[in-house]
Amino acid sequence: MSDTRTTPGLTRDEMAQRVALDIPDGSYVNLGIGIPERITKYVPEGRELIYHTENGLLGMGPTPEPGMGEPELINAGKRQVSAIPGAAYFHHADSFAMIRGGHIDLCVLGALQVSERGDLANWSTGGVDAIPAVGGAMDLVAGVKSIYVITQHCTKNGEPKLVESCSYPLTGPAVVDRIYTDLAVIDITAQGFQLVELSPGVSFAFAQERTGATLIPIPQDPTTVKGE
Amino acid sequence: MSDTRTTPGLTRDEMAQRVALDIPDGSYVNLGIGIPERITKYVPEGRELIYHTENGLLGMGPTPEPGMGEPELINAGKRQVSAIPGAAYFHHADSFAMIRGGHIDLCVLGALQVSERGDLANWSTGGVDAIPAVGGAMDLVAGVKSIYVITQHCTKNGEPKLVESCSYPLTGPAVVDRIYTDLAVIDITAQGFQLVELSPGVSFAFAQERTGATLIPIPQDPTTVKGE
Amino acid sequence: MINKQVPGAAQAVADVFDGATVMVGGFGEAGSPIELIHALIDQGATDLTVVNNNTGSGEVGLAALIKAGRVSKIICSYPRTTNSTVFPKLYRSGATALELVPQGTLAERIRAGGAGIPAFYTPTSVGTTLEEGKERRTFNGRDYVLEYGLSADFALIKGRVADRYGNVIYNKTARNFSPVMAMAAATTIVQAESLVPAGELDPETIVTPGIFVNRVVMVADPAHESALVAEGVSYP
Amino acid sequence: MINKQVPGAAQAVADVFDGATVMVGGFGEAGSPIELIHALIDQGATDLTVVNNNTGSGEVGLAALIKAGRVSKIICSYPRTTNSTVFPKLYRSGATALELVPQGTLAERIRAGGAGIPAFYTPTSVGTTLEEGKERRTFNGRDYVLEYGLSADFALIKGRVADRYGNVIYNKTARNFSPVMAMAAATTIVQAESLVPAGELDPETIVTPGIFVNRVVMVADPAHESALVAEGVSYP
Repeated sequence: MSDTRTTPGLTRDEMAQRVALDIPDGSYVNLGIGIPERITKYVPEGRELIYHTENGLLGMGPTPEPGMGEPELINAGKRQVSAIPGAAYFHHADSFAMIRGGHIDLCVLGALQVSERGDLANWSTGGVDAIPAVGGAMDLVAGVKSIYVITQHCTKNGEPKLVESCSYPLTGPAVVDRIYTDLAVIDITAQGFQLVELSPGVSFAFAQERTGATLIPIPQDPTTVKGE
Repeated sequence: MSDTRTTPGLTRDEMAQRVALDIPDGSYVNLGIGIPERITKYVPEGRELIYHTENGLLGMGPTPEPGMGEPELINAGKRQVSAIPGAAYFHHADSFAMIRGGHIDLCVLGALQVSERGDLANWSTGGVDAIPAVGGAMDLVAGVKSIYVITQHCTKNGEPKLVESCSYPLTGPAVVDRIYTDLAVIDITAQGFQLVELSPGVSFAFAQERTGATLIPIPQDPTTVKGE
Repeated sequence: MINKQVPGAAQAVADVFDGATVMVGGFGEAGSPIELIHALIDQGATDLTVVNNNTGSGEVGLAALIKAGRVSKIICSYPRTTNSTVFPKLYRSGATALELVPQGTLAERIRAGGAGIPAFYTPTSVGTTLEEGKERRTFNGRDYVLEYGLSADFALIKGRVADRYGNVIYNKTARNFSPVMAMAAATTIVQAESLVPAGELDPETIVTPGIFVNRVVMVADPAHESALVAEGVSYP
Repeated sequence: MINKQVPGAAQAVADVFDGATVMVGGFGEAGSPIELIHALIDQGATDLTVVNNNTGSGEVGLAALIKAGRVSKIICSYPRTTNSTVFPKLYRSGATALELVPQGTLAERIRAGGAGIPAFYTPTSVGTTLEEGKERRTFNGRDYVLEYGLSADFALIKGRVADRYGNVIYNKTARNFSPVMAMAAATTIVQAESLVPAGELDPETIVTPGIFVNRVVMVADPAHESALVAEGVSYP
């Protein structure tokens, strides 16, 4: 992906930083490939998160210096990583027992589309000639306690990714809890897309225009805002 | 149990020794509590058997010298044991994956009754006031490749334990492959109790009299005898 | 910083509530978290459903919890053991209910509970009285019964070494049910003989990763049930 | 005496037959038993059903086996990887069939196959196109689908250290699917970087107990897929 962004709004790194603010100390976190991986750089001082990678490591550490990595110490994206002191290795069935069994607190994933009821589409564009490839995405959304999506508000062509109903094949129905985009932070509620926060310089109208379903404005009384 | 035995016939140790002759080199074996445990003493020279105990040890070794045991190294009968070089410890779900998954070659168990179709009753006399206790017996008979029973041919009161149909609650239906008693070795076949061998000094009539179902005589042509 | 260590067994079990389901590690005395169980007796929670392979022995540990009248139901495979005298009386009087589960089914149900598997099929118990009330289904010509995952509010576990993240290794056959129970409980409490700095346990050899553990308490020299029984100890 | 060591990779895979189902350990290149796969290419067995998380990369290892036309079906979660160029062509031509299984369901199906569990329920894939053709059932108000255990005729596994009993330990995230595949195959073949005398591996730390392993072959300095791909190697 190029670093094109909808102006105004957050950069990808700012989006990752915004998500990092909301993750409580001590959380067990699984980060999807791409923008979610940037979150590790922005965890606030004093918080310790434990990163799970579904290929069998709890306590994933930073990317090693060039040339210092090992081909048998990789993450789910098949990139070389490291392990922190206190890490543990385990096999795939145990790893997905952690996921399916509800032991991971939070998973942050990218998205093709999110519907106002929290349906997520992020594994396939449904193209006839495409090679279908699902990986662990369906397991993660079915098993992890909270699912956050981090995504550009619109596609490169300006199409909304937040929609009434997903046109792409679902990864899971009604699984997303919260969406972080370049333009806003949005909760999935029984009423639909509940706006929690607008990025600096973004107006409600601007965000609504770029959303494929109704955005519910931030309530006037700030104490009723659902958030961390 | 006292060491009363039906005369003529094998002693308990001779029965265990007879079973030991039939266990191929390299077998993974689970031995029930009681007489089956004596089998380890009689494994012929040059054969190596690996003993599994369902509480999480493969490569169980001999009973330690008095005072040398450890309270946290025990077998399924909760007696202190040892571990051979090359042993492995694992948890209960993995241990019963070995059993249920058909990875154990042979289990030798005691019996209250065995029916001519191979039903085994060895966990409960069905008494109204008895505390029911099944342990791993039902898992073993359902999962292990071959089930051998080692038992006195009759109860202390002279009642046959090999019967047309078990009156006690079953451990499993049609699970027994072979029975070793003080009087005989008997295979379970589609036709019923197929006599394989009579103990020294035991006549067919003597064994049949003490069996609660038809004993099929040893075929005249020894090449048709099913056995190891 | 993550630090799951709590100062003592009393604090570790302080929030066990009346009516809770409590998994207790151990097979016979091996792996029995006696000090945590005694702390639970002191704490007073009652009407507990206990999951353990057995029912304890003598009048210490699990048997003492049962004797104290705190256990309304026990889920186990083998409630009859040498020196197991407490449970039979309460069972016959109807004070303690029993759900008898074959040992391998018990282990697998607990693993399923921890792994997000609501139900599975197993051949164990088909054609026996323990099949009663269960659904039977045929796969590839063989019969199986449907069994359900088993979860708990708390698990009390005995480990050998732990660290602040809750990583645990065990001692020999004291491992038994503990790793799957740690997975299946909402709150898993571990007593360990020693606590080491994070990173001291080899990540290749950790049996229970810290994600399954909520609290760790050091009990440097845990009692052995058989020794207490031999001494005639009765707790409290 | 039990000794599962065989002298070379060729002998280790000699009896893999046409039409066999072969589980191949590894997640990407980590844990991929390249030398065993190359021996299988040399051996010639064809019409194989392969179970692996991916479809290999470049033209070595699993990708080379696929390219050689030996794989009629692949069961995997993610057939699309950087440098995975062989499979797409064969898939689009219809020469190689694909059964796409979510990764956690794949791991659990393999474990079930090894543990004697014919089927289980999982929430994964409910409400998606991958649910099609599966039974749905509700437990405690939530929907699950029925999935079946997966077994194989052979498993090809890469370990770090093994002994004559077939006990195996692994290297970091190269462990991945291998321990459950070792359980699920009728014949499990392990290549290990070193073979040690029985008893040298700590019994507390063995990941795959020998009961799950049939043959062990030493491959002291195994190739790394990414290095071969970078060098442009094409096997054979």
